[in-house]
Amino acid sequence: MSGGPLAAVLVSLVAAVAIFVFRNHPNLREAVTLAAAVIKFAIVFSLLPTVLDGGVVESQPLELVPGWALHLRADAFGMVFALLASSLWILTSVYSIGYMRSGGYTHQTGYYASFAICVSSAIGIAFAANLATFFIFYEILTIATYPLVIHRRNEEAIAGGRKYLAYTLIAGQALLVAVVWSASLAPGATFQPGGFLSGSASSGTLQALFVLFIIGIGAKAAIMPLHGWLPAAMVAPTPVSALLHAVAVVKAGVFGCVRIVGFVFGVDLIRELGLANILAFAAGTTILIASIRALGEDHLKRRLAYSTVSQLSYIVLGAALGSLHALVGAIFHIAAHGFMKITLFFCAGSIYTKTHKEYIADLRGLGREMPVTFGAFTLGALGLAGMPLFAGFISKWNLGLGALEADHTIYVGVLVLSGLLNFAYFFPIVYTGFFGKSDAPFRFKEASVLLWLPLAVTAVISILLGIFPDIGLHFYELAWQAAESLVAPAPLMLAGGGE
Amino acid sequence: MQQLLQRIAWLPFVAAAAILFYAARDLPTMADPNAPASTHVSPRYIESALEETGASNMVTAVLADYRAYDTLGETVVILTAGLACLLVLGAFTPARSGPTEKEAMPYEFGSDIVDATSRLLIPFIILFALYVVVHGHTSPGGGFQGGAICAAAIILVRLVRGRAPGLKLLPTYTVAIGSIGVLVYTGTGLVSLFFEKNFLDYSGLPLPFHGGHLREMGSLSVETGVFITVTAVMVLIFDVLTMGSEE
Amino acid sequence: MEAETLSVVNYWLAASLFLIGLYGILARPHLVRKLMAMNILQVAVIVFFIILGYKSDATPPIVRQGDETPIARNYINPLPHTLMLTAIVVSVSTTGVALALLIRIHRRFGTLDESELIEKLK
Amino acid sequence: MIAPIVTLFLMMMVLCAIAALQVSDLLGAVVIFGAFSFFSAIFFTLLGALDVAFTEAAIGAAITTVFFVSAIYRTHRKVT
Amino acid sequence: MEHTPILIVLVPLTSALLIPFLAMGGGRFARAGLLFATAGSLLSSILALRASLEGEVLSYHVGGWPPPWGIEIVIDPLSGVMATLVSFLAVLAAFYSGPYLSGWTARRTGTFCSLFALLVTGLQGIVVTGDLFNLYVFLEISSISAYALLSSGGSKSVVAVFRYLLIGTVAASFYLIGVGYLYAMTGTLNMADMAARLPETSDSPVIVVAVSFIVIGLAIKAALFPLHGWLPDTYTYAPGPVIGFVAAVMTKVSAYALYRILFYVFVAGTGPREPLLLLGWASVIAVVAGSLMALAQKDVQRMLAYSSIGQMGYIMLGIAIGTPLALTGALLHVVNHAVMKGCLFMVVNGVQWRLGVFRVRDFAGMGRRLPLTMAAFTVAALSMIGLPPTAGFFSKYYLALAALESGYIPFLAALILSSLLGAVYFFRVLEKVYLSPENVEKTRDTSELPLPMLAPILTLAVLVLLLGVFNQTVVTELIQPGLPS
Repeated sequence: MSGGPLAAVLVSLVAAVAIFVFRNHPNLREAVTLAAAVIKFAIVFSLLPTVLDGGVVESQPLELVPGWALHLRADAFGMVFALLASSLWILTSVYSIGYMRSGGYTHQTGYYASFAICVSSAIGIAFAANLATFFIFYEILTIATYPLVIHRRNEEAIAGGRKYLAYTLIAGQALLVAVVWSASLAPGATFQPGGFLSGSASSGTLQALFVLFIIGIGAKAAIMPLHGWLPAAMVAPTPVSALLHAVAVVKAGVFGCVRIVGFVFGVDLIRELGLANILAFAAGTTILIASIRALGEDHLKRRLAYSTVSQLSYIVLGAALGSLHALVGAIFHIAAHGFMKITLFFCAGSIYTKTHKEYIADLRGLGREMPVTFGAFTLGALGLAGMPLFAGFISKWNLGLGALEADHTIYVGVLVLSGLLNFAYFFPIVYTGFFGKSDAPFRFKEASVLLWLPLAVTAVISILLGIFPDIGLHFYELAWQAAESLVAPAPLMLAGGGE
Repeated sequence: MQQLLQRIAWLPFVAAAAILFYAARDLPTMADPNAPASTHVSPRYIESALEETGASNMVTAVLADYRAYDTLGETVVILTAGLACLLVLGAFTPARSGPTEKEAMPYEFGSDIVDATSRLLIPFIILFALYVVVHGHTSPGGGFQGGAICAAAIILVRLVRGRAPGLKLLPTYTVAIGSIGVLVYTGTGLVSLFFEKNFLDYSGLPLPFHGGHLREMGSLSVETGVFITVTAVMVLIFDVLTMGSEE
Repeated sequence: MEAETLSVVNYWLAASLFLIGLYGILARPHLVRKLMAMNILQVAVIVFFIILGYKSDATPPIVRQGDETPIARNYINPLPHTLMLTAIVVSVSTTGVALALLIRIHRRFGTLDESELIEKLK
Repeated sequence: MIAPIVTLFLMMMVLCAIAALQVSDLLGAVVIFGAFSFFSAIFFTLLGALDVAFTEAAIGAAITTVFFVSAIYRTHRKVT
Repeated sequence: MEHTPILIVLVPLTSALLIPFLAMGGGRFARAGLLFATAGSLLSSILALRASLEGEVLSYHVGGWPPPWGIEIVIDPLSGVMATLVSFLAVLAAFYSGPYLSGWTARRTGTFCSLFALLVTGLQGIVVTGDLFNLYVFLEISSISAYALLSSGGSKSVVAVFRYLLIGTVAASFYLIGVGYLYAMTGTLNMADMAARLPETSDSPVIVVAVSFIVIGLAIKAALFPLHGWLPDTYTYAPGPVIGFVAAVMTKVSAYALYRILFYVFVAGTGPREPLLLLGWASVIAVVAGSLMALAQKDVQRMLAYSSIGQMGYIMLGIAIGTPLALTGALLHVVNHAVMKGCLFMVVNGVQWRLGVFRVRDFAGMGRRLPLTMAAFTVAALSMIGLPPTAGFFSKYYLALAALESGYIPFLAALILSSLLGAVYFFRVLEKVYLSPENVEKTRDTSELPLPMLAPILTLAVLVLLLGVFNQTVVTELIQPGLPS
């Protein structure tokens, strides 16, 4: 079974080659994509029982340079991300096929192949057992995403692509330095719960190192002020935006952030170095400012992009707070946000495919024509705002508890305020959609089934995750497991109902 | 940028000057018989050259035997230069506006006296060249000097009589001759390789001699190679420089 | 004492030759002149090596008739001489190639002056 | 003691070198350059480097000069 | 088999001598001779390398004279690797030059092939020799043949090469003077012998001067900023079949010679490494300046030339830091850079050969016309930027780690900055290649390159990836055995 993680990574790489081979047979090509997605999910899912039992699945380390091994290991935390990426790949593939066909896009082979490589590297990031492996897949992800961002090949796309590359490559170099540095401080640089850097260097060095890490990770995680590329990358086709925002790229960033905080430095060390407060402050600021920026955006996808920036910082905030519940909330939010945000992007994509409308003001009355789409959108939006019974609530609740646990009551306020802002920027969309006056005669014209089915599924899952957080993929349990490995669960004051 | 660079170009110059003058004082005093250069390595050349290589001219002994590999490289440098000139100017066809062949060769004297004198001189010069080669082992001289002199003689012919017509293919043959010279050199070395000695180890040559005498024959053979190459290539370069080869 | 001063003077003169060559290459505008400077530079190196090889009260490195057991003290060091033969040959080879290049340049651009050449290359 | 004579010839070489680089006529410069080679050959002889002197005379003084002259004829002897 | 060390040099040499005769039978024979020359050299290099990896340094005494009296050829793992690298690229370049030469007359082809074989001879001679003066002789062989080959690219190239010739000769003279100083102080020319005798005189300023001269001389040859002046023009106007080889190995061989002399003669002999830091700062400037200049170029070939200057800085940086890790990085980068730069230059010249264009904007839409060629270009470019898992990443990793561990943070910063600049100038081309519409007139033949050109390009591109993935093997099996103990 030890080949599991490796197989999970390789499936989509092989698929990428197959996609290229079948470039002249669209149906075969897309069948390969779907098949690979299903197989990958099956492989990842088959690892789940072991991990739930508290075990890990490791592959044989392949040493690239001394002290720099390619080493895959599926632990609870990695499983959250891997499950998210592989399950969403299936849905996104279905959706992509519908989207690309109805949109009449060119370069589809390159699209599917890059997509497969992206997912491959996302799984690689999830299962990376050490910084070296993490870095390699992180860089592959950077490059593989580039063709997707510039998929439309027009001026705007190329400009967006440049911006994307500028941010991510610079960050990649910072990350490289950080990785090399930590490898020289602690040979092997293997992730371990509680961190491995503690005591290996002076606090000044560690602080500098952490800053490098945050620059490296922060660009993908879109922590302000490193978020600039994300709205610019909205020129990409919608399934790509969905991938960028919900599945792979930004999630790789925040995933990395939690990895760095929890498994490289350790929450205690971060707090000792006085970095936790700074990071939490940055995250809190990002949450609020991005929400406010979202309010000002008229372009639907760009508003969603700022919403992503804001939501991602929940996860960073959780990592920075470093208490048990905060971590649970953060880790669970990786999955929860994935499902909810992808719903929203799918909706935006369906609307665009059907009507070619991109601005919120133009959506008047569309909700009546596309009830499924707008219904799903509403569910996703409510979830992101943190309504009880939705997935977003569970993560927020835990984050709030975590903030109290860590004696940072102010962040509870930030969370509440952000929830309100979420309502403020999502509500107009829903309202315009359902109640705006439309000149066109009313008639039911939902987009093709390949488009609306996936988004309906993800919307339903976001609700299910809110009610039964452990349903199917055991995200909540995994999150607890991961968080408990990072923070000793002993003084469980709030859960214990004590003082 | 270009100007800036040209201004900076003085810096290495001044630096080199400072370093050169500074270091001179710490070099071993000139003519000091106890300087490292005179006490290490070189004594063996002086004291055993005659016995080991059979050459009383130690320079030749070092050149053609102890460090014969260097000399091989040196001969190859010459051949390379010949080929290089050929490649650089070989593709050249006289432009219509360029000088005609007559103008290009203004020193074709055509004077009877010069002609007669040179006719008288040239056999002796060539003879002298051969003498220099053969006697390189006992007196100053050797393949390079002999080759240069021989080349000078042939160049003299060229100068006096102009280049003979119909020698269009000349550079090809000169290059071939030059290659033969180096081939003689390498061949000598390869023969000893064939007889299970190291490359250029003349003691492996299948000749009825022994010890220093055998090695002397070996060096003579390579000196002949050097002579051929130097002669051919010097003439070649001269030809190419004065005419260009028509192609 | 005097021998030492003279020795330093000789080294300095060799160094001057080297520097003159370097100066010519860097500063003289005509390409043929640069080439001559290059030759001077190489001769400077040769001079330097020959000075290194010299020994006072020693004869040129050719075994005298009847001297069956030559002693190192009595003969000038032959090694630098050998090396410099190579250097001379290298220098003439380089010159030959350089002149061939010059002729090509002159064919094409009609000048061998550096500044004019830069002008024409633009 | 030949040392002062050696130094003298070395000085001559330096002078010739400067002259060769400064004289305005190119052919003149080549001739001076030939003289430079000639002086260096004598210099080598004085220092007992007979082979080097021989080679310098044959190759440096004679053949290099011929090369220079023929190249200058092929181009032109413009004054710079 | 005991003679393989000399065969590395002798095979191309003898072939070069025979090629003029072969050419009399036609250009094809000359080309076959060149292939034989390079392949033979490659074969003997591999044999010698294998022998040296078995733990014993092969020392071949030419002429049967033991060093320091005779000349010694040394094959240790380091020179074995270099010789293999040089001859491997030579084989590829020999294949690559085929289509170029097909239009030439037999005589010119013969001259060209002969000089090419002599260039290989010269470089191999430098690589394997254990004697300081012998190195100079072979340096001149390689230089003179390179002058001739590089100047066959048109009238602009002749002017550039003339400057190269002057500067190169100055460099060689600097080197020779340095060797003269060393000889004056030690009386020997053999590297190992000199390393043994240097400690006696290590306090003398003459040694410092000697080192400076040798370093300056070889740094000019290796085009280390600010001594790189000859390189951009020479590379830009150089003819296609030559530049892929010259750009890939020539500067590298000089860097190798510098490394060998510094670490096997001086450091082994006298110890201190601190003066090397000066070289380090020069390299830092080289790395940054080379990348910046590359950024400013409109001509792809010139851009690659400047990028070479920056990359040579990487190698020198490793040499300057001088820890085993840094040297590993430097030597790995020598190999990597040779492979990827060779690939890039071959691609660019292939495009030029096929379509007659060089400027960045002319590369528009090339991804559709020459898909395989451009795929190779992309791989090599990513490697130049230093993205995993390509080869370029790993050498950068070693260098970065070494800079960190030795505490030279500015060096690290320069490496990172240069990677980023590299990303900018390569993506500028890649964007054109893949994203812009084609703008070359339709009449041109726009099919893929012919096989003799395509095969070397693809081989190198695949090698870039292989060197990346299996660099662990390369480092432990080939490079680390060659480090100075």
